[in-house]
Amino acid sequence: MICRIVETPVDMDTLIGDVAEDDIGGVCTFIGLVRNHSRGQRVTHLEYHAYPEMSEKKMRQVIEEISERFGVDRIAMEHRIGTLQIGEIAVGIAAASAHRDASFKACRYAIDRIKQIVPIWKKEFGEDGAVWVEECSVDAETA
Amino acid sequence: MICRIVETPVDMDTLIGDVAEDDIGGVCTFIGLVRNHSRGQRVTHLEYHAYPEMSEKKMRQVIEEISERFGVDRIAMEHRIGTLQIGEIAVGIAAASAHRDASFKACRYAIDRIKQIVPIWKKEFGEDGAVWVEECSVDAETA
Amino acid sequence: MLVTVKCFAWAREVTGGDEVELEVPDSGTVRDLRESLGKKFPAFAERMESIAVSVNQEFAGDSQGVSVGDELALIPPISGGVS
Amino acid sequence: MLVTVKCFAWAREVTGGDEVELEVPDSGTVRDLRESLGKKFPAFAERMESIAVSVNQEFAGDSQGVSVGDELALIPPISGGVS
Repeated sequence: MICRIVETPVDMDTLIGDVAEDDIGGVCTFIGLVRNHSRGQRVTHLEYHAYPEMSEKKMRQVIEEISERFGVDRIAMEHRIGTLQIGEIAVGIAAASAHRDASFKACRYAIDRIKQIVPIWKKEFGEDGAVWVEECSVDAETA
Repeated sequence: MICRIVETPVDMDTLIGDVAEDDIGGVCTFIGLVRNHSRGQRVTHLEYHAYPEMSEKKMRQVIEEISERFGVDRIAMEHRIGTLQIGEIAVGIAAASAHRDASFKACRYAIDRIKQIVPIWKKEFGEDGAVWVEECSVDAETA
Repeated sequence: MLVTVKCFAWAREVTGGDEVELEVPDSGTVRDLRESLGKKFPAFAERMESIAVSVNQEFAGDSQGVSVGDELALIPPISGGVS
Repeated sequence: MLVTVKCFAWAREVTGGDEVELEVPDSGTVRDLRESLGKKFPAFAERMESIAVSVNQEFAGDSQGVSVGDELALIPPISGGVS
Protein backbone atom coordinates (compact mmCIF):
# COMPACT_ATOMS: atom_id res chain seq x y z
CA MET A 1 0.00 0.00 0.00
CA ILE A 2 1.31 3.43 -0.95
CA CYS A 3 2.04 5.64 2.07
CA ARG A 4 4.48 8.42 1.37
CA ILE A 5 5.57 12.04 1.29
CA VAL A 6 6.23 13.17 -2.28
CA GLU A 7 7.64 16.24 -3.97
CA THR A 8 5.87 15.50 -7.26
CA PRO A 9 2.18 15.84 -8.15
CA VAL A 10 -0.22 13.45 -6.43
CA ASP A 11 -1.82 11.14 -8.99
CA MET A 12 -5.18 9.84 -7.79
CA ASP A 13 -5.28 7.07 -10.41
CA THR A 14 -2.13 5.60 -8.92
CA LEU A 15 -3.63 5.62 -5.43
CA ILE A 16 -6.92 4.14 -6.63
CA GLY A 17 -5.10 1.46 -8.60
CA ASP A 18 -3.08 0.63 -5.51
CA VAL A 19 -6.17 -0.26 -3.44
CA ALA A 20 -8.58 -1.62 -6.05
CA GLU A 21 -8.58 -5.38 -6.36
CA ASP A 22 -11.09 -7.81 -7.82
CA ASP A 23 -12.81 -8.31 -4.46
CA ILE A 24 -13.31 -4.58 -3.93
CA GLY A 25 -16.76 -3.05 -4.41
CA GLY A 26 -16.21 0.53 -3.37
CA VAL A 27 -13.38 3.01 -3.20
CA CYS A 28 -13.80 6.29 -1.35
CA THR A 29 -11.18 8.92 -2.03
CA PHE A 30 -10.43 12.31 -0.57
CA ILE A 31 -8.48 14.94 -2.42
CA GLY A 32 -7.24 18.00 -0.57
CA LEU A 33 -6.63 20.93 -2.89
CA VAL A 34 -4.93 24.28 -2.42
CA ARG A 35 -7.68 26.87 -2.11
CA ASN A 36 -7.43 30.45 -3.31
CA HIS A 37 -8.64 31.87 0.01
CA SER A 38 -8.07 31.22 3.68
CA ARG A 39 -9.26 33.07 6.78
CA GLY A 40 -10.68 35.81 4.60
CA GLN A 41 -7.42 36.41 2.80
CA ARG A 42 -6.52 35.74 -0.81
CA VAL A 43 -3.87 33.00 -1.15
CA THR A 44 -1.39 33.02 -4.03
CA HIS A 45 0.41 29.75 -3.27
CA LEU A 46 1.47 27.48 -0.41
CA GLU A 47 4.61 25.84 0.80
CA TYR A 48 4.29 22.50 2.54
CA HIS A 49 7.13 21.32 4.78
CA ALA A 50 7.41 17.99 6.56
CA TYR A 51 9.47 15.92 8.92
CA PRO A 52 9.43 13.26 6.21
CA GLU A 53 10.56 10.10 8.04
CA MET A 54 8.26 10.74 10.98
CA SER A 55 5.41 11.73 8.69
CA GLU A 56 5.54 8.42 6.84
CA LYS A 57 5.74 6.59 10.16
CA LYS A 58 2.67 8.41 11.51
CA MET A 59 0.80 7.84 8.24
CA ARG A 60 1.48 4.12 8.63
CA GLN A 61 0.10 4.41 12.16
CA VAL A 62 -3.08 5.98 10.76
CA ILE A 63 -3.45 3.03 8.39
CA GLU A 64 -3.02 0.58 11.28
CA GLU A 65 -5.63 2.43 13.33
CA ILE A 66 -8.06 2.22 10.41
CA SER A 67 -7.46 -1.51 10.07
CA GLU A 68 -8.26 -1.99 13.76
CA ARG A 69 -11.30 0.30 13.83
CA PHE A 70 -12.99 -0.40 10.52
CA GLY A 71 -11.41 -3.62 9.25
CA VAL A 72 -10.27 -1.80 6.12
CA ASP A 73 -6.79 -2.78 5.00
CA ARG A 74 -6.59 -1.35 1.53
CA ILE A 75 -5.59 2.27 2.04
CA ALA A 76 -3.21 4.44 0.07
CA MET A 77 -2.15 7.97 0.91
CA GLU A 78 0.25 10.55 -0.37
CA HIS A 79 1.04 14.02 0.94
CA ARG A 80 2.91 16.40 -1.27
CA ILE A 81 5.45 18.90 0.04
CA GLY A 82 7.21 21.87 -1.53
CA THR A 83 5.61 24.77 -3.35
CA LEU A 84 2.01 24.18 -4.47
CA GLN A 85 -0.12 26.40 -6.65
CA ILE A 86 -3.86 27.01 -6.31
CA GLY A 87 -5.85 23.96 -7.39
CA GLU A 88 -2.99 21.48 -6.96
CA ILE A 89 -3.45 18.39 -4.82
CA ALA A 90 -1.81 18.58 -1.38
CA VAL A 91 -3.06 15.25 -0.09
CA GLY A 92 -4.70 12.22 -1.69
CA ILE A 93 -6.28 9.27 0.10
CA ALA A 94 -7.96 6.17 -1.29
CA ALA A 95 -9.74 3.58 0.88
CA ALA A 96 -11.20 0.42 -0.63
CA SER A 97 -13.59 -2.08 0.86
CA ALA A 98 -16.04 -4.75 -0.22
CA HIS A 99 -18.86 -2.44 0.87
CA ARG A 100 -19.16 1.31 0.72
CA ASP A 101 -19.87 2.17 4.32
CA ALA A 102 -16.46 1.04 5.54
CA SER A 103 -14.66 2.80 2.70
CA PHE A 104 -16.27 6.14 3.61
CA LYS A 105 -15.51 5.73 7.31
CA ALA A 106 -11.90 4.75 6.62
CA CYS A 107 -11.26 7.66 4.27
CA ARG A 108 -12.85 10.19 6.60
CA TYR A 109 -10.87 8.91 9.57
CA ALA A 110 -7.67 9.08 7.53
CA ILE A 111 -7.91 12.77 6.65
CA ASP A 112 -9.06 13.75 10.14
CA ARG A 113 -6.25 11.82 11.78
CA ILE A 114 -3.56 13.04 9.37
CA LYS A 115 -4.37 16.57 10.49
CA GLN A 116 -3.88 15.57 14.12
CA ILE A 117 -0.66 13.60 14.15
CA VAL A 118 1.35 13.82 10.93
CA PRO A 119 4.12 16.45 11.23
CA ILE A 120 3.47 18.53 8.12
CA TRP A 121 3.28 22.30 8.05
CA LYS A 122 2.10 24.80 5.52
CA LYS A 123 3.03 28.39 4.94
CA GLU A 124 0.43 30.49 3.17
CA PHE A 125 1.56 33.20 0.81
CA GLY A 126 -0.95 35.97 0.22
CA GLU A 127 -1.27 39.65 -0.51
CA ASP A 128 -0.27 40.54 3.04
CA GLY A 129 2.82 38.34 3.19
CA ALA A 130 3.43 34.81 4.40
CA VAL A 131 2.24 33.04 7.52
CA TRP A 132 2.66 29.59 9.04
CA VAL A 133 -0.76 28.02 9.38
CA GLU A 134 -0.93 26.38 12.78
CA GLU A 135 -4.11 24.38 13.08
CA CYS A 136 -3.45 21.62 15.54
CA SER A 137 -1.09 21.44 18.52
CA VAL A 138 -0.12 17.80 18.85
CA ASP A 139 -1.22 16.16 22.09
CA ALA A 140 1.43 13.59 22.98
CA GLU A 141 -1.12 11.54 24.94
CA THR A 142 -3.30 10.76 21.94
CA ALA A 143 -0.82 10.95 19.08
CA MET B 1 -21.96 19.69 -13.65
CA ILE B 2 -21.68 16.27 -15.25
CA CYS B 3 -24.71 14.06 -14.57
CA ARG B 4 -25.17 11.28 -17.07
CA ILE B 5 -25.58 7.66 -18.07
CA VAL B 6 -22.67 6.52 -20.24
CA GLU B 7 -21.78 3.44 -22.25
CA THR B 8 -18.04 4.19 -22.12
CA PRO B 9 -15.60 3.86 -19.20
CA VAL B 10 -16.09 6.25 -16.30
CA ASP B 11 -13.09 8.56 -15.99
CA MET B 12 -12.67 9.87 -12.45
CA ASP B 13 -10.27 12.64 -13.52
CA THR B 14 -13.02 14.10 -15.69
CA LEU B 15 -15.47 14.08 -12.79
CA ILE B 16 -12.95 15.56 -10.37
CA GLY B 17 -11.98 18.24 -12.87
CA ASP B 18 -15.64 19.06 -13.33
CA VAL B 19 -16.13 19.96 -9.66
CA ALA B 20 -12.72 21.31 -8.64
CA GLU B 21 -12.43 25.08 -8.78
CA ASP B 22 -10.02 27.51 -7.17
CA ASP B 23 -12.27 28.01 -4.14
CA ILE B 24 -12.53 24.29 -3.45
CA GLY B 25 -10.56 22.77 -0.57
CA GLY B 26 -11.75 19.18 -0.62
CA VAL B 27 -13.16 16.69 -3.08
CA CYS B 28 -14.64 13.42 -1.88
CA THR B 29 -15.19 10.78 -4.52
CA PHE B 30 -16.83 7.40 -4.55
CA ILE B 31 -16.03 4.76 -7.12
CA GLY B 32 -18.24 1.71 -7.42
CA LEU B 33 -16.43 -1.23 -8.97
CA VAL B 34 -17.61 -4.58 -10.29
CA ARG B 35 -16.67 -7.18 -7.68
CA ASN B 36 -15.69 -10.75 -8.44
CA HIS B 37 -18.14 -12.16 -5.89
CA SER B 38 -21.69 -11.51 -4.78
CA ARG B 39 -23.93 -13.35 -2.34
CA GLY B 40 -21.37 -16.11 -2.04
CA GLN B 41 -21.19 -16.71 -5.77
CA ARG B 42 -18.35 -16.03 -8.16
CA VAL B 43 -19.21 -13.31 -10.68
CA THR B 44 -17.72 -13.31 -14.18
CA HIS B 45 -19.21 -10.05 -15.46
CA LEU B 46 -22.22 -7.78 -15.14
CA GLU B 47 -24.72 -6.14 -17.42
CA TYR B 48 -26.13 -2.79 -16.36
CA HIS B 49 -29.38 -1.62 -17.91
CA ALA B 50 -31.11 1.72 -17.37
CA TYR B 51 -34.14 3.79 -18.16
CA PRO B 52 -31.69 6.44 -19.34
CA GLU B 53 -33.83 9.60 -19.56
CA MET B 54 -35.45 8.97 -16.19
CA SER B 55 -32.11 7.98 -14.64
CA GLU B 56 -30.54 11.28 -15.60
CA LYS B 57 -33.60 13.12 -14.31
CA LYS B 58 -33.44 11.32 -10.96
CA MET B 59 -29.68 11.87 -10.72
CA ARG B 60 -30.33 15.60 -11.15
CA GLN B 61 -32.89 15.31 -8.36
CA VAL B 62 -30.23 13.75 -6.12
CA ILE B 63 -27.93 16.70 -6.86
CA GLU B 64 -30.71 19.15 -5.97
CA GLU B 65 -31.40 17.30 -2.71
CA ILE B 66 -27.70 17.51 -1.83
CA SER B 67 -27.66 21.23 -2.51
CA GLU B 68 -30.63 21.72 -0.17
CA ARG B 69 -29.34 19.45 2.58
CA PHE B 70 -25.63 20.14 2.64
CA GLY B 71 -25.19 23.34 0.66
CA VAL B 72 -22.88 21.52 -1.74
CA ASP B 73 -23.43 22.51 -5.37
CA ARG B 74 -20.38 21.06 -7.08
CA ILE B 75 -21.29 17.44 -7.74
CA ALA B 76 -20.59 15.27 -10.75
CA MET B 77 -21.81 11.74 -11.31
CA GLU B 78 -21.74 9.15 -14.06
CA HIS B 79 -23.26 5.69 -14.16
CA ARG B 80 -22.11 3.29 -16.82
CA ILE B 81 -24.41 0.79 -18.51
CA GLY B 82 -23.78 -2.18 -20.78
CA THR B 83 -21.43 -5.09 -20.15
CA LEU B 84 -18.85 -4.49 -17.43
CA GLN B 85 -15.93 -6.69 -16.48
CA ILE B 86 -14.58 -7.31 -12.98
CA GLY B 87 -12.73 -4.25 -11.68
CA GLU B 88 -14.40 -1.79 -14.04
CA ILE B 89 -16.10 1.30 -12.68
CA ALA B 90 -19.91 1.13 -12.65
CA VAL B 91 -20.51 4.46 -10.94
CA GLY B 92 -18.35 7.48 -10.19
CA ILE B 93 -19.27 10.43 -7.98
CA ALA B 94 -17.27 13.54 -7.08
CA ALA B 95 -18.43 16.14 -4.54
CA ALA B 96 -16.43 19.28 -3.89
CA SER B 97 -16.70 21.78 -1.10
CA ALA B 98 -14.66 24.47 0.63
CA HIS B 99 -14.37 22.14 3.63
CA ARG B 100 -14.10 18.41 3.85
CA ASP B 101 -17.04 17.55 6.08
CA ALA B 102 -19.63 18.69 3.56
CA SER B 103 -17.88 16.92 0.69
CA PHE B 104 -17.98 13.58 2.54
CA LYS B 105 -21.64 13.99 3.49
CA ALA B 106 -22.61 14.97 -0.05
CA CYS B 107 -20.79 12.05 -1.66
CA ARG B 108 -22.19 9.53 0.79
CA TYR B 109 -25.72 10.81 0.33
CA ALA B 110 -25.31 10.65 -3.45
CA ILE B 111 -24.41 6.95 -3.62
CA ASP B 112 -27.04 5.97 -1.02
CA ARG B 113 -29.75 7.91 -2.84
CA ILE B 114 -28.77 6.69 -6.31
CA LYS B 115 -29.41 3.17 -5.07
CA GLN B 116 -32.89 4.17 -3.91
CA ILE B 117 -34.35 6.13 -6.78
CA VAL B 118 -32.34 5.89 -10.01
CA PRO B 119 -33.84 3.27 -12.35
CA ILE B 120 -30.77 1.19 -13.15
CA TRP B 121 -30.60 -2.58 -13.00
CA LYS B 122 -27.83 -5.09 -13.07
CA LYS B 123 -27.72 -8.69 -14.16
CA GLU B 124 -24.98 -10.78 -12.62
CA PHE B 125 -23.36 -13.49 -14.67
CA GLY B 126 -21.72 -16.27 -12.70
CA GLU B 127 -20.92 -19.95 -12.76
CA ASP B 128 -24.55 -20.83 -12.07
CA GLY B 129 -26.06 -18.64 -14.76
CA ALA B 130 -27.41 -15.11 -14.76
CA VAL B 131 -29.67 -13.34 -12.30
CA TRP B 132 -31.23 -9.88 -12.00
CA VAL B 133 -30.02 -8.31 -8.80
CA GLU B 134 -32.99 -6.67 -7.12
CA GLU B 135 -31.85 -4.67 -4.16
CA CYS B 136 -34.35 -1.90 -3.66
CA SER B 137 -38.05 -1.71 -4.45
CA VAL B 138 -38.80 1.92 -5.19
CA ASP B 139 -41.20 3.59 -2.76
CA ALA B 140 -43.18 6.14 -4.76
CA GLU B 141 -43.81 8.21 -1.60
CA THR B 142 -40.13 8.98 -0.98
CA ALA B 143 -38.69 8.77 -4.47
CA MET C 1 -58.09 3.19 -23.77
CA LEU C 2 -54.89 1.47 -24.80
CA VAL C 3 -51.72 2.77 -23.14
CA THR C 4 -48.13 1.92 -24.00
CA VAL C 5 -45.86 1.03 -21.08
CA LYS C 6 -42.06 0.77 -21.18
CA CYS C 7 -40.51 -2.38 -19.73
CA PHE C 8 -37.03 -2.73 -18.22
CA ALA C 9 -34.85 -5.51 -16.83
CA TRP C 10 -36.90 -8.37 -15.34
CA ALA C 11 -40.14 -6.79 -16.62
CA ARG C 12 -38.82 -6.85 -20.16
CA GLU C 13 -38.06 -10.56 -19.91
CA VAL C 14 -41.58 -11.25 -18.70
CA THR C 15 -43.37 -9.20 -21.36
CA GLY C 16 -40.92 -10.16 -24.09
CA GLY C 17 -40.45 -6.63 -25.38
CA ASP C 18 -39.33 -3.05 -24.70
CA GLU C 19 -42.97 -1.98 -24.46
CA VAL C 20 -46.30 -3.54 -23.66
CA GLU C 21 -49.79 -2.30 -24.49
CA LEU C 22 -52.37 -2.42 -21.72
CA GLU C 23 -56.09 -1.68 -21.73
CA VAL C 24 -57.17 0.67 -18.93
CA PRO C 25 -60.43 2.55 -18.44
CA ASP C 26 -60.67 6.12 -19.69
CA SER C 27 -59.68 8.41 -16.80
CA GLY C 28 -58.03 5.36 -15.27
CA THR C 29 -55.28 5.30 -12.64
CA VAL C 30 -52.03 3.50 -11.93
CA ARG C 31 -54.16 1.05 -9.91
CA ASP C 32 -56.12 0.18 -13.05
CA LEU C 33 -52.91 -0.21 -15.01
CA ARG C 34 -51.59 -2.64 -12.39
CA GLU C 35 -54.82 -4.66 -12.53
CA SER C 36 -54.62 -4.91 -16.30
CA LEU C 37 -50.94 -5.87 -16.11
CA GLY C 38 -51.55 -8.61 -13.55
CA LYS C 39 -54.31 -10.15 -15.63
CA LYS C 40 -52.19 -10.20 -18.75
CA PHE C 41 -49.00 -11.44 -17.03
CA PRO C 42 -49.53 -13.58 -13.89
CA ALA C 43 -45.81 -13.25 -13.08
CA PHE C 44 -46.45 -9.58 -12.30
CA ALA C 45 -49.52 -10.33 -10.19
CA GLU C 46 -47.42 -12.51 -7.91
CA ARG C 47 -45.07 -9.67 -6.97
CA MET C 48 -46.98 -6.54 -7.88
CA GLU C 49 -46.03 -4.72 -4.65
CA SER C 50 -42.34 -4.84 -5.57
CA ILE C 51 -42.89 -3.19 -8.97
CA ALA C 52 -43.01 0.60 -9.18
CA VAL C 53 -44.76 2.52 -11.94
CA SER C 54 -43.50 5.77 -13.37
CA VAL C 55 -45.57 8.41 -15.12
CA ASN C 56 -43.66 10.92 -17.18
CA GLN C 57 -40.39 9.88 -15.54
CA GLU C 58 -41.65 10.31 -11.96
CA PHE C 59 -42.62 7.50 -9.62
CA ALA C 60 -46.38 7.43 -9.22
CA GLY C 61 -48.74 6.36 -6.46
CA ASP C 62 -51.65 4.03 -7.27
CA SER C 63 -54.24 6.82 -7.32
CA GLN C 64 -52.42 8.86 -9.95
CA GLY C 65 -54.28 9.20 -13.23
CA VAL C 66 -52.85 7.94 -16.50
CA SER C 67 -53.69 9.02 -20.02
CA VAL C 68 -52.73 7.96 -23.52
CA GLY C 69 -50.10 10.67 -23.96
CA ASP C 70 -48.21 9.83 -20.75
CA GLU C 71 -44.78 8.20 -20.77
CA LEU C 72 -45.43 5.12 -18.61
CA ALA C 73 -42.94 2.55 -17.35
CA LEU C 74 -42.68 -0.54 -15.13
CA ILE C 75 -39.78 -0.30 -12.67
CA PRO C 76 -38.72 -3.58 -11.03
CA PRO C 77 -36.53 -3.33 -7.90
CA ILE C 78 -33.39 -1.41 -8.84
CA SER C 79 -29.74 -2.15 -8.23
CA GLY C 80 -27.85 0.84 -9.53
CA GLY C 81 -24.76 2.16 -7.84
CA VAL C 82 -23.01 -0.78 -6.25
CA SER C 83 -23.59 -3.14 -3.33
CA MET D 1 25.14 16.56 27.92
CA LEU D 2 24.63 18.28 24.58
CA VAL D 3 21.74 16.97 22.47
CA THR D 4 20.92 17.82 18.87
CA VAL D 5 17.28 18.69 18.13
CA LYS D 6 15.69 18.95 14.68
CA CYS D 7 13.71 22.10 13.94
CA PHE D 8 10.82 22.46 11.50
CA ALA D 9 8.60 25.24 10.15
CA TRP D 10 8.17 28.09 12.65
CA ALA D 11 10.76 26.51 14.97
CA ARG D 12 13.32 26.59 12.22
CA GLU D 13 12.79 30.28 11.65
CA VAL D 14 13.28 30.98 15.35
CA THR D 15 16.44 28.93 15.75
CA GLY D 16 17.80 29.88 12.38
CA GLY D 17 18.74 26.33 11.38
CA ASP D 18 17.65 22.76 10.68
CA GLU D 19 19.02 21.69 14.04
CA VAL D 20 19.81 23.27 17.37
CA GLU D 21 22.09 22.02 20.14
CA LEU D 22 20.75 22.16 23.68
CA GLU D 23 22.41 21.43 27.00
CA VAL D 24 20.38 19.09 29.21
CA PRO D 25 21.40 17.23 32.39
CA ASP D 26 22.62 13.65 32.01
CA SER D 27 19.59 11.36 32.43
CA GLY D 28 17.48 14.41 31.62
CA THR D 29 13.91 14.47 30.33
CA VAL D 30 11.83 16.25 27.72
CA ARG D 31 10.97 18.72 30.51
CA ASP D 32 14.66 19.58 30.87
CA LEU D 33 14.97 19.96 27.14
CA ARG D 34 12.05 22.40 27.11
CA GLU D 35 13.61 24.43 29.92
CA SER D 36 16.91 24.66 28.08
CA LEU D 37 15.09 25.61 24.86
CA GLY D 38 13.06 28.36 26.55
CA LYS D 39 16.16 29.91 28.09
CA LYS D 40 18.02 29.96 24.80
CA PHE D 41 15.06 31.18 22.72
CA PRO D 42 12.49 33.32 24.58
CA ALA D 43 10.12 32.98 21.60
CA PHE D 44 9.69 29.32 22.54
CA ALA D 45 9.16 30.09 26.24
CA GLU D 46 6.18 32.27 25.36
CA ARG D 47 4.30 29.43 23.70
CA MET D 48 5.96 26.29 24.98
CA GLU D 49 2.65 24.49 25.57
CA SER D 50 1.83 24.59 21.86
CA ILE D 51 5.11 22.93 20.83
CA ALA D 52 5.35 19.14 20.85
CA VAL D 53 8.60 17.22 21.21
CA SER D 54 9.31 13.96 19.44
CA VAL D 55 11.80 11.33 20.54
CA ASN D 56 12.80 8.81 17.90
CA GLN D 57 9.86 9.84 15.70
CA GLU D 58 7.21 9.42 18.41
CA PHE D 59 5.56 12.24 20.31
CA ALA D 60 6.87 12.31 23.88
CA GLY D 61 5.43 13.42 27.21
CA ASP D 62 7.47 15.73 29.44
CA SER D 63 8.66 12.96 31.74
CA GLN D 64 10.21 10.91 28.97
CA GLY D 65 13.98 10.57 29.17
CA VAL D 66 16.28 11.81 26.44
CA SER D 67 19.80 10.73 25.62
CA VAL D 68 22.51 11.77 23.21
CA GLY D 69 21.74 9.07 20.68
CA ASP D 70 18.02 9.90 20.40
CA GLU D 71 16.52 11.52 17.32
CA LEU D 72 14.86 14.60 18.83
CA ALA D 73 12.65 17.17 17.16
CA LEU D 74 10.54 20.26 17.92
CA ILE D 75 7.06 20.02 16.41
CA PRO D 76 5.11 23.29 16.19
CA PRO D 77 1.34 23.04 15.61
CA ILE D 78 0.77 21.14 12.39
CA SER D 79 -1.38 21.87 9.38
CA GLY D 80 -1.07 18.86 7.11
CA GLY D 81 -3.97 17.56 5.12
CA VAL D 82 -6.17 20.50 4.23
CA SER D 83 -8.50 22.87 6.03
